[in-house]
Amino acid sequence: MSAISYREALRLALDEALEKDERVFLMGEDVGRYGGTYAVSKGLLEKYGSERVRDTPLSELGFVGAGIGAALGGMRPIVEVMTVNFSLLALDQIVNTAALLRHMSGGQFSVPLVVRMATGAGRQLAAQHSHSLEGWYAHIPGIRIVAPATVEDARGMLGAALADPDPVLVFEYPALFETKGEASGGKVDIASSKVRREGSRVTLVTYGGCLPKAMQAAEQVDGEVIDLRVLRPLDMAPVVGSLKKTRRAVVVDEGWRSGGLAAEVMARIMEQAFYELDAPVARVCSEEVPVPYAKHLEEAALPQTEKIVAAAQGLFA
Amino acid sequence: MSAISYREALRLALDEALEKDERVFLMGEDVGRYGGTYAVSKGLLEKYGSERVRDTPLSELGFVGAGIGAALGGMRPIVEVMTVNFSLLALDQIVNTAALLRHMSGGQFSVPLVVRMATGAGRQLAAQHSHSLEGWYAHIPGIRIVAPATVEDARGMLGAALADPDPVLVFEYPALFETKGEASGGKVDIASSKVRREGSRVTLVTYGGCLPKAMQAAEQVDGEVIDLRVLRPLDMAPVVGSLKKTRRAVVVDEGWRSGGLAAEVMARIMEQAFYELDAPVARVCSEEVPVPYAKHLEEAALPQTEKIVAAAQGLFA
Amino acid sequence: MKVPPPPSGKVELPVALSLALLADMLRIRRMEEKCAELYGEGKIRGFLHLYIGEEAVAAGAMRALAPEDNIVATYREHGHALLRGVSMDRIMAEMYGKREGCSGGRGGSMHLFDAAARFYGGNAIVGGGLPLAAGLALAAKLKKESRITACFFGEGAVAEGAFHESMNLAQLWRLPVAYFCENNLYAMGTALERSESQTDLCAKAASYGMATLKADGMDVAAVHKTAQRAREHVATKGPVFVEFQTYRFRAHSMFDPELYRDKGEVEAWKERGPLHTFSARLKAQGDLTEGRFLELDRAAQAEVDKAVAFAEAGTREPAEDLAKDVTTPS
Amino acid sequence: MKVPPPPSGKVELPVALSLALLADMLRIRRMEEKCAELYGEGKIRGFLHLYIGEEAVAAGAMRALAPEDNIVATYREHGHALLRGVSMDRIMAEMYGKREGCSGGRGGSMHLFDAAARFYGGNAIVGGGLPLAAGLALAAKLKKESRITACFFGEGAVAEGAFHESMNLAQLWRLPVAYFCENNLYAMGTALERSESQTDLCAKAASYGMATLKADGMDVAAVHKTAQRAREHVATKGPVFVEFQTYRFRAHSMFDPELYRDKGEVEAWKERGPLHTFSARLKAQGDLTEGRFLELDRAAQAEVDKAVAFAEAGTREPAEDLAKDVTTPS
Ligand SMILES: Cc1ncc(C[n+]2csc(CCOP(=O)(O)OP(=O)(O)O)c2C)c(N)n1
Ligand SMILES: Cc1ncc(C[n+]2csc(CCOP(=O)(O)OP(=O)(O)O)c2C)c(N)n1
Ligand SMILES: [Mg+2]
Ligand SMILES: [Mg+2]
Repeated sequence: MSAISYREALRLALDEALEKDERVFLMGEDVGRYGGTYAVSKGLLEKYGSERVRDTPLSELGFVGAGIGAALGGMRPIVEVMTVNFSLLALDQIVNTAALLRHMSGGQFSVPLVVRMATGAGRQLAAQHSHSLEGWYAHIPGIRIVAPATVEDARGMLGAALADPDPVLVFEYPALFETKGEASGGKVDIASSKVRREGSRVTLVTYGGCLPKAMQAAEQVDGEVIDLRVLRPLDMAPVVGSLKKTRRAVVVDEGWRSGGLAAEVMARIMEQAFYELDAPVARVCSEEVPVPYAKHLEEAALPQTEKIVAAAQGLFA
Repeated sequence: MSAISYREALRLALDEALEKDERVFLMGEDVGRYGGTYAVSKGLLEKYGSERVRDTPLSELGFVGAGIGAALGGMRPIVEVMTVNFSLLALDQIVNTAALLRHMSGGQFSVPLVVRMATGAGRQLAAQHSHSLEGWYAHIPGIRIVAPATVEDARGMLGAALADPDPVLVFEYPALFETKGEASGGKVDIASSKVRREGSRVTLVTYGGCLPKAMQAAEQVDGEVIDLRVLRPLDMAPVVGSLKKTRRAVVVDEGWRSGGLAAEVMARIMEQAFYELDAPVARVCSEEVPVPYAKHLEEAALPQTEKIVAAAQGLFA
Repeated sequence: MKVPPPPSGKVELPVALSLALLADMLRIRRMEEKCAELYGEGKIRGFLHLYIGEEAVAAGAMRALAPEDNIVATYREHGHALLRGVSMDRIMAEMYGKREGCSGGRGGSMHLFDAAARFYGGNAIVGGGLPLAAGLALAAKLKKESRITACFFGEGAVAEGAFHESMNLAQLWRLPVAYFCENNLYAMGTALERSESQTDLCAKAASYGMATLKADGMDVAAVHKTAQRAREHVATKGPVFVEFQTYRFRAHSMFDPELYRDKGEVEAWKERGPLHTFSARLKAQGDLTEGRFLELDRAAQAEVDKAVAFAEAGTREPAEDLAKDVTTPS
Repeated sequence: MKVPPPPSGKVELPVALSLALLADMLRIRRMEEKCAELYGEGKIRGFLHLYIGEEAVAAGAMRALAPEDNIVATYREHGHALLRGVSMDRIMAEMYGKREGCSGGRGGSMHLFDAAARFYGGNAIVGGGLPLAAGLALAAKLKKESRITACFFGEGAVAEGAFHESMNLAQLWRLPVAYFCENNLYAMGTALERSESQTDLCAKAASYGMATLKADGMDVAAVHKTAQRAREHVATKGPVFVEFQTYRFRAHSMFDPELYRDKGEVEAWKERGPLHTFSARLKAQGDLTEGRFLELDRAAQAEVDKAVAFAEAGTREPAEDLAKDVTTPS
């Protein structure tokens, strides 16, 4: 098995999904002729044709809604919303239809829809193209939120998402697209958090694009790193388990600090592991500013390895 | 000074705002001829005419965006999005334009926009009409979020919002519309949390439609009740102050549990008052289900006085 | 706005069909009159949007559709659900919030659903059903199924971005979907001419290159024929937009003080009422006797009584099962 | 798609104006060529969307507008900002992320702003500027100001709900807004005919009852005259939609491998290039000499050199000031 990139893993996953199940099709802006904004779907149009790799007009609300309808109609659509920034235009369909439909109908209609989107900052794309809102989506009952941070997950989570009878939102991290790693091609679950590095002094809880930063920080502080992987429903067991050992934690999250996913992790720790704590849990999040263009300002706005190290060390002060 | 209803207070505030400043106008679906979905703007069309009390088509994205433009153009628009449920259609304009514009333009353009919307469940309106998403909005830098829970605030917060040079979202609670109280007509701030009831055993932190429930619970548990009032930026000082005395807290929030505003309050307490706590902070939120229609199920889904009492008592178990 | 003259002239339909359409309209009318009453008694709660006055649209359209077709509707969908074959018992139980309801009591008036009838709701977001319908049609097309999708919605939805995006997708991809616009002239209190710069809705639809049809929505025979043509067009050629011109006789919902229109207008439209004008025409041409009418009416009334009894006898889902059906059990 | 013949024939404009328009286009061209180079060197980062090939639209339109008018643009707005009077120095400094930039280095290429020029950005959400423009126009109307609002956007935005809602509001309320659609045939890699069921954009706009105009966007004289008519219409009668038919010569952004169109098509459109065809026509009619052209070009080049120097010499905002301007200081 040789190393491939996160981007290649995503493409492989799409290719396999289209290959395996006739009901699967991919639709979104520029997934076809353009080859995908991030070149993730490059070559798939040629292989599967324009019915199954379907370019859409700029109509996020419309084609996400159409994806829901197609799922209800027996297909297994993978809808790509280019980035989370534009998904705000489709939010009504995601929240008010996809997420609610099964419950509202008394369990009659499941929506086996997969929505993929890129998320995160770090490439100087400025305020309107740098949101990290996956934590926001994690507030909504009825949908599952996954955040592949490794090449293995980038390859495996799509298949698992397609097997889920309910809507799954897959957040992909352009910041990780060049990362290389092994992708076994085996099944991965979309239910559990995972320890990515063992350590004994402090638990670093993170997900997505911040994972490499947390891993680096862990080297310096003997950290145990937990990759949440699935943001809804949250699997806190490894976090609580780790806290029994470390008694201290830092939550690292690229969302804005107030009301980000980190807050939920802290609330759960409060509820489930309060008596394990030797110090209050700290968080390293994005500063509460729209992400600025200038490189040094963007860096200052986002979580960084040094900030994580400092926060971890602060727990011992 | 005689008691008026929360609804009357809202109307009075609109009337005064339109009276006082020519730049102010109200626009939204059915604010005019219909008299407002909740009869809040009844009579204002007749008094101020259809230019200043402007009915809009069903175009949430369009007219919220137009409100932003009108604010930039020197007006002081009050845009009514009938309910938070429909605001999802306008979210892109609120987040990607209103909230970001000032920062993105290097401080050149402030957006003095007020957006009002009704929020909350409790009237058997079922899944698509019962969201409580104000906590969600509180995640976004660049906007202020206010949640009047008293008649005084219902009257006073609009004026304060209009005086703010930046976008303010005002969440109104139909569950409170019949509440009676005094409205002095004096200025109220939109910066601080307030103690609504003193108590010594436990701090109950809440806002909006849950305030009466928390007040009732407080009677039974000797609770100190703090009304957050302003959900962004959060004023934690009274909470931390109260915790010094009570050493225990319950956060009550009608948003869904995971990732709701309650989580943020818990995270802040973790950060700012960890060493004051004699027990982990508890929360009483909505269950993680789309709000069902049937009355008994809806009641089971929402925070209730008994649940608050039980949670408070649980802190001493 | 000038109110057109009442529908008149010979009804060119087989007698059995005419009587069936009349019975359909009566069933909706009697059911909804009862709902209004029950609302007054507090047995039904939440929002309740009555279709009274507009029955000809659902009646005429539904009988033009095939059993395999998909239906998407709005919060004003009691009539559509009923005529699509959701039993009145289950509709009424739903409004009571009982587990025997067609959505298990979770949906209420605005969210009637039925998988067996391919009835996809019951959507309380104006315009929310339009993209969904496009997607259902896309699935049918991809699966080479012969079903079409019929999407009912009010003229208020035409101002929504969802309308625009859906019309374009439907026509661009030649999806087998019929957009049935129930133009009752008002969206809550907002008259069409105060919400659309172009009030000719067919002209709007035609700007997407879509085929359009128009019919008097108070004339069940006209609706039926037009819906048949629409279905034929969709099944063979591509999407279609149909404007049914109708009027609601009641308030928007049970909370509406109706400040925005005057009684005279409502009375004038009542002259065009689908039930009495159609009955009168059938009688005039000898297809209906007063006795037969009363029989149909009694049958409808009996069905209502039975439905109420069913709903009253229904059971409450235990609160412990609250979280059921948020996601699909594995 | 057939490429029309290059713009030709007599330029019916005062010589001074013609030369000014030429100079405007040259300034954009030289500035953007430099930007591409600087991007290669890593001095400019993020997304960079070049306007090269489309300069005639901004040039012709901007000189038809009045100083009091409002401008709303997209992420492909360097040219619009420059010709609206934002100095090249401040534009270049912005792309460098310097505090001397026209958005203080916070916005970058996609978010140029200038209050003094009433230049309202710089919006990277496709269609996002359209409602904003309607609102600016509404404010002007309510305040009885004579200014109009000009909103530039690409044809890709036409599929967005925001387009639909804005067109309807603008026409319904008779707002003083000009919607200037820059139809360059592609939205990233998506050709117009694969995104719109109706590719005649004026027909779409007309379905709102809005007045429409169309011009060859590669002919700066035609653009200018059309924009003048448009402004006149807006100022006196109401909103207008104008389609400028143009083409981008470069990739969508610096990341685009251009798989979706072939070189031949691009080359054919380059024959229609706004700079050389306009220069040639002016020369043919004796309004321009090669010497004068070179002079203008050198001036543009000198402006670019100066702007780069300015940007290079610019300063970095201290990271401690990160949170500045999230809200308005009181
Ligand atoms: C997106 C959205 N905005 C606002 C509302 C509130 N609302 C409910 S029904 C309605 C009027 C809809 O009118 P129309 O589409 O003509 O249908 P009708 O009620 O006349 O059948 C409004 C504004 C809503 N449900 N959804
Ligand atoms: C709402 C939204 N969806 C998607 C994108 C990504 N995107 C940026 S530019 C673009 C194409 C826009 O094409 P067009 O409107 O024709 O303008 P052009 O780039 O051709 O000038 C796309 C899809 C975006 N910025 N905003
Ligand atoms: Mg209507
Ligand atoms: Mg384009």
